[in-house]
Amino acid sequence: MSGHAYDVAHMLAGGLVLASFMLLYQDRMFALLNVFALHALVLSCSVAWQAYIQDARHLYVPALIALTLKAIIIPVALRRVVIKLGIHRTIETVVGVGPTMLAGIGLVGLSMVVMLKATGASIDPLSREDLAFALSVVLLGLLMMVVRRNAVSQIVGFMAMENGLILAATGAKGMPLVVEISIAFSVLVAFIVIGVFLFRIRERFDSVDVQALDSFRGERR
Amino acid sequence: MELVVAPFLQGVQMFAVLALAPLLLGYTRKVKARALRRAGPPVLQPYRDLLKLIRKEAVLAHNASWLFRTAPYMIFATTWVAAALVPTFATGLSFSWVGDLIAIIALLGSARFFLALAGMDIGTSFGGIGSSREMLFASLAEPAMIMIVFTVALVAGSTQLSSVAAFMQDNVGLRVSLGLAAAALVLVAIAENARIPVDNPATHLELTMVHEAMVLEYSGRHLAMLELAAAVKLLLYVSLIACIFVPWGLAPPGSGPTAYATGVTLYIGKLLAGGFLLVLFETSTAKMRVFRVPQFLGAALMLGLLGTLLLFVSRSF
Amino acid sequence: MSAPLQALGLEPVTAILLVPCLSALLLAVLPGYWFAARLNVAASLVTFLFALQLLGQRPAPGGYLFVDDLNVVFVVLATFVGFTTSAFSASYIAYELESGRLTQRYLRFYHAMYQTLMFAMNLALVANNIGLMWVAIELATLTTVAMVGIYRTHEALEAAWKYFILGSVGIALALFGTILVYMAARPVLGEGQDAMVWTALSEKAAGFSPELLNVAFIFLMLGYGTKVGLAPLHAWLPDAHAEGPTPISAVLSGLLLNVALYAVLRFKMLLATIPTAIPPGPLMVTMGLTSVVFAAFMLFRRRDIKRMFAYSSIEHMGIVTFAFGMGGALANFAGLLHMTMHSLTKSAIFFAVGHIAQAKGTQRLGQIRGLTESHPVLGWGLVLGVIAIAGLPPLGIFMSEFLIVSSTFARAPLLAIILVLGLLVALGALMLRLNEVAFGIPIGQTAPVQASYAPLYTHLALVLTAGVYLPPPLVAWFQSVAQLLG
Amino acid sequence: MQVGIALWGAAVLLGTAVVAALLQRSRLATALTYGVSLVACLGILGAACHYLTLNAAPPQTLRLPFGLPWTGTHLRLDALSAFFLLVVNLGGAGASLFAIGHGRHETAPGRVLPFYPLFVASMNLVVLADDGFSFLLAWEFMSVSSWALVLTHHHDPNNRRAAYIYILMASFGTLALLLAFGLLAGGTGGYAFADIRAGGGTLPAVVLILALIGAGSKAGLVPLHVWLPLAHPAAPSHVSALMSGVMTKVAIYGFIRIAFDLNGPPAWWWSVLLIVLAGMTCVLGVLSALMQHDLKRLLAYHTVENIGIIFLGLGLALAFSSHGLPAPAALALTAALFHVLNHCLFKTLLFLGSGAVLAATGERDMEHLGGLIHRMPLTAFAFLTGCMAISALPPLNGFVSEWLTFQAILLSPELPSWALKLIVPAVGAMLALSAALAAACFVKAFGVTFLGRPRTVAAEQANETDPMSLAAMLALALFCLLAGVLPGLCIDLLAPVVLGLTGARMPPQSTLAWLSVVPVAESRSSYNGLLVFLFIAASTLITIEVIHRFASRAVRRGPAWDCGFPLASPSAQYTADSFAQPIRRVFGSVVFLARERVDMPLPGDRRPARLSVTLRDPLWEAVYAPLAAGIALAAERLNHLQFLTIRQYLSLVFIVLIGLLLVVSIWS
Repeated sequence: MSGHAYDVAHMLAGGLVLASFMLLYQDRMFALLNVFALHALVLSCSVAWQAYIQDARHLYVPALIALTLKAIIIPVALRRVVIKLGIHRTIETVVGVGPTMLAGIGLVGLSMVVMLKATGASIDPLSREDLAFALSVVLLGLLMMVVRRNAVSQIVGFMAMENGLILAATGAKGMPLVVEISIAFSVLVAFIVIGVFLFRIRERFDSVDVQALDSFRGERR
Repeated sequence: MELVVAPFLQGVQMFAVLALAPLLLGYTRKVKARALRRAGPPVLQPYRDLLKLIRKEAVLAHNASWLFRTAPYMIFATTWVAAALVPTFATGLSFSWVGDLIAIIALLGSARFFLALAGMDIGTSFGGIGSSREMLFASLAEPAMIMIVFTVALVAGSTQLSSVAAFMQDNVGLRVSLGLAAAALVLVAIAENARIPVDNPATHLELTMVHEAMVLEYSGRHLAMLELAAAVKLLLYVSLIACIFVPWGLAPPGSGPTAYATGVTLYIGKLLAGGFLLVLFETSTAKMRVFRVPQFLGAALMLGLLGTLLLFVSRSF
Repeated sequence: MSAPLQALGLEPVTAILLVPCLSALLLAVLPGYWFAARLNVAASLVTFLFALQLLGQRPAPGGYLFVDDLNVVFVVLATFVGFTTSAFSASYIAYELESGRLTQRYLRFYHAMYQTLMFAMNLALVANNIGLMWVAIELATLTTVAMVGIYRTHEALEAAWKYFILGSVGIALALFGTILVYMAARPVLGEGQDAMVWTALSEKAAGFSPELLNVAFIFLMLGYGTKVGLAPLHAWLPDAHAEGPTPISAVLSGLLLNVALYAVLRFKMLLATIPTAIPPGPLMVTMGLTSVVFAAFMLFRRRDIKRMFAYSSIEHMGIVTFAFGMGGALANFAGLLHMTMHSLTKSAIFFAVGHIAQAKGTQRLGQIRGLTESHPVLGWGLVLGVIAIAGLPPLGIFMSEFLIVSSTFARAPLLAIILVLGLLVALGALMLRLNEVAFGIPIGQTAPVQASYAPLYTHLALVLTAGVYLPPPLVAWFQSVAQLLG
Repeated sequence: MQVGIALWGAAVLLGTAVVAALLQRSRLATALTYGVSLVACLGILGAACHYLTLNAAPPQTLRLPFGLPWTGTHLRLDALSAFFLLVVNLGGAGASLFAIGHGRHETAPGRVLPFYPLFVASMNLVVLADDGFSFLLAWEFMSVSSWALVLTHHHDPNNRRAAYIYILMASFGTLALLLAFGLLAGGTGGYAFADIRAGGGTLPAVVLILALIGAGSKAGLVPLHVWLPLAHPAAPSHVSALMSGVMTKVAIYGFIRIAFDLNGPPAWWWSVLLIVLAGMTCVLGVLSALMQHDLKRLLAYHTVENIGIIFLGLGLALAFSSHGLPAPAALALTAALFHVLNHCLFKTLLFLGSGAVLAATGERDMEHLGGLIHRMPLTAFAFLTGCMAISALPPLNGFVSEWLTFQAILLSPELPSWALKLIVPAVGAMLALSAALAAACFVKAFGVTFLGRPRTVAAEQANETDPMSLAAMLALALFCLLAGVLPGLCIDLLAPVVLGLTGARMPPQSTLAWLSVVPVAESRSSYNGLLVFLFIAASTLITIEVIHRFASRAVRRGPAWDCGFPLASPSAQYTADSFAQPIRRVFGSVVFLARERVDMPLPGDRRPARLSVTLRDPLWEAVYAPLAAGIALAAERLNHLQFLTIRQYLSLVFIVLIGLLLVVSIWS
């Protein structure tokens, strides 16, 4: 394939990793949501680009989903939720931002090592890079879920993780069922956001703070 | 000829022990009295006592059970059988193989078992005291006895008293372990026969008595049986010591009448000597507290065990 | 009754998917408890009968569906337990309705979800495409999440939420693994469909890049292992079992865990065919042993009867994973047997526990005493079940544990000793609770509950039979599968 | 084909269990269940005896399509299993006959009747099994069924605790045996004993230790005996009789089968292990028994003691055969097996007797009994016989086997190894000590329970038990006497068993004059139970006759003399505790850390003086309590993992993932 095609794809994937770092960096709820919207936007671009260079039409669908659902609807919905449920706007962290950043860098390094070591010459360089970036995005998302207390930021972390997966899926040339999978995932996310929050939790609790959620944890002592 | 003589000799042996037992008792009492500068009862007094008791009617407590009535006879019988198995004046009698030394000890154990039960039958507290203490002493005396058996058996290569005696006669040798065994056996004999310092056959001081406490409720012929059994037991132990440690003069099987005659005379001599030594020991010591007795018997047990172990060690050189 | 349906020209494979799917739709719109429950049972029965036909004739593997010796074991087991559970659920839900814990509205939802779950699990089992399998398992997760939260109590919602979050993360990891497998397969099988089809993968596996498959297996093991409930990924399992409706606990323990395990096994087989790759066995053995020992100790402090048996499920899935990790004909056979026996026994236990909880009005162990006296049939059923699950003869689990332990001890004594200690501790905990719950002077409500004992005792009878006598065809079948697993 | 008969017997028993479970409530059930069990036991008994008597009969095998698929269920009847079948069903028949009458006192028949036949059947199957799986299946099923029987009277928390500890220890033992079979069979899964004999397992030493743990925990070998004195008394009396008299023997069988038959050639130090443990077991068992005043618990502790005696014989046999001395090994093994038979007889008898007492008075505590010999003379007679037998008093059977054990000990100088030379006599002393203490203990048991004056109303109004129970007890008593009087026959019966296991046998006895017993040579030692019995009987009768004929036979009843004191109230009699007090002072203060505290009020103070005794079990405190505490602690610590937040659970997953990725990245 032509060089610049590769460069653009590479840049977009790298941009996604960058966006993940920005997610980790945020400490305000709304800012977090904005950055997530950006994250989704970058993803949709990268997916679209993949669709273009692989000229696989069906890949535009996930790009579209990413754009509409993740970049627009969900951030807005979450914003509504935050306002409606009166969740306090700061993000409580377990580990400070600085250490989190360092850990994130470590994770990126790890994923690079693992992936570049694992994928021999058998696979074309683009997918290799893509895979490496995707893995780091996934790990960063997981890290986010681990080091942030609020339910909202956990969900954002989960969705970031899932973006990484979509990136990997689309990066894997000619992988079937990508569309189905991305749809399934969107269902999952929608389930989280709408189902759990507004429909169920709202009936019982005033806050969706995870602390309040798992106050019971099986057998209360 | 053999078929007649052998059972005859066995019978002689059986009735000899029965006849001699009260005599030994009377003899020891006499000697003891003399040693204490008393006149003392005549030597034949025990016979008189037994006859008198036998003629008297037996008085039983209201709640005496069948066990209480049969026990004296069982005790007497077992003791008697045990005594009949110990070679007195001759070895290898026709029924000597019926039981070995361990069996003899066990027979005495049965006698003790019944005695202790009889002590508990009426439900008096004295009986209980007696039985409980008797069993305590027994629980130490019997292992000591078994250890002695081990020592002897390992030296003589047999638990069969006749063979032991024969072996001892032929190859005499002063062995440390045998000495220890002898000492242990003496201690056990004293305890088993309820002599001073373990128990006082002549007292009815409630809290000190053991044997007397168990037979407290007995009277008449039952008491006579028990007394006789006690006497036979004493005789048994003396002749046991004699036949193991001073086996000389025992007539081997199938020897002539002269041998038997010498056997008998020597045997009586041994009895007299044994009784005399016993008295000597008794008069020279004082009765000890009940809870000193376990130490006394523990010493016996230790001696026996030591003897056995020494033997095992020396064997392997 | 399956013959006429056969006449309709339904392939059994499609049938076991179609029947639950349609009945789910039907149940979603059907009002009224009585008919819905009957239909639920009937549908499950039909599915089971079709599954039985798979034993006889195997359709040729298609692009999306296929049936081979391995997954037919799982399918038959799943459909059977699904059927008995639906029978149990009929009487259980009736009581819930009376006691007002469930409303008609949620009931419809419940039945629809039940069949959807059946559909999802069957799909996951017969899927010939790793992507399809992933989708199916995700669907199964979503449905169970919905059902766990159905009581909408504080605890139920919290359990559902925990299950949901952990499950989704697991799913995500599994997906990444799946993608990696595709990447590994693509150079050999070319782009597109083929590179995700089991039959193709297993043929060509030797050519795949081992390093990539290693990484993939890690993600798959963690992803699907979360659903299997292996420690330390187990956290969702106890609460989900404890707070959901008991039929769902039975299905979870009896089926869903197996389905996830099936996925792990498939990928293990894939990896095992490559000599240069890091062998998958040790990882499975480690996680299995960890789960056994961990769950064994966790059993002691339990206060909720359903949560206790949930932990026991963790223990047993650990044993099964351990056995498959050890590999070899004997261990694999034992693993299959153990998995089957555990499904039957554990669901039986949950049948008993469900009615017990209804009869006593509580799930707290401290408030249940002397069941064999107050409710003899249920009580002795529970006693039998616990004896079976504790691995005491003459019930089936004794045989499988005998095989696992003795075959392991000859190969890796240390592992066997750890396993044995774990088993002993678990037995100690279970029997301790059983002593209190089943015996002693009864306390609390002693009113009889109208319960359906048939499913409970059917399972127990099967387990008992298997403990002393395994029919030769079954043995031959399992042995061939064990060979397949390598 | 005797093995077939045995199998059918077991099958009948299993069927009976089902029937009993169905019609548990009806009055008919009791008679039916126990009646059928009795018949089945007698049938198997007959088959076993027949097999043993046609000497050197080839082993009979049978293969059923059950159990482990590719192995199947192998059954085998050889001399060893035939002998143990005899033991099992002798006890089983006795208990069943007893239960026909005793069963109607049962308050919860529904919890006994279904499990009793299962229990008996499983014990038979253990003895018949010829492959590892069926063996362990039957073995553990034996535990489970008896566990259910221990829970019969489950309202009492002590019984529940006993049952719990029992099933735990039993499973521990079973798992040990499981590992042992794993070693014996190897990885290939050749579990049939035939294959094992052919293949010869690996690591025989480990196998032996595992077998010792497994069988020892079932038989009650110190320090694995803790469950036994709790569980045996908790069950209904006829079940206790089976558990103590028979089940422990089945455990012994398991050990013999593995150690002498399946396992590789023995090493000498195994026997050291066995002998030392056996000695400890003897002394500790009998001392603990002396401290009890619960009749059934006392008996249970005596089971521990007798297991020690049996294991001593086995240890000696191992020692001799490991040094290539088959003849002494045969003697030791014969002693052990003979004691197995004897203990089965008299322990069953004694437990049945305690059951009769329990049924008549509702009391197990000796301190509430007394004077029963007047109300229940026949029971008393049978019980007395049992007491004499277990106290190893001639002319009864207990003495013979202990005598043989002593004879085997006396052969130990032939052993070359040093350790054994020193240990064996010491253990011999322990054996003698325990024998003497046993006598003391049974004087206490019989004296306090049956003699003296009744201490409670219950004891005062007791009535003799029903004829069935009496028949059972008297029959067993008769067997005790016969086995003691005709030991030669029993020894010859054992000859094929011993020959099969040690390659040698004791010289044939039944041909000797007067049926006397000569272990090695007549010059060395001999014993003739028959003549001893005849002499004692004859001299007793003659003396009685003579005295009654020629002297007086007059009897007068009067108040007890008691040194002239008026007879105090029955509570002033010697109690069980006071009887044991001297022995407690001598031994207990060391072994049980016994402490006596006397609280003597000052003069003028009216309150009663009090003596309180505290006994502790060092073994429990040293081993079991810390173990339980450790497990509890671990559970407590781990339990925190139930209470983490979702985020923390996620971090667990995260950490595992990262860890594994790191492993892969550094894996070369």
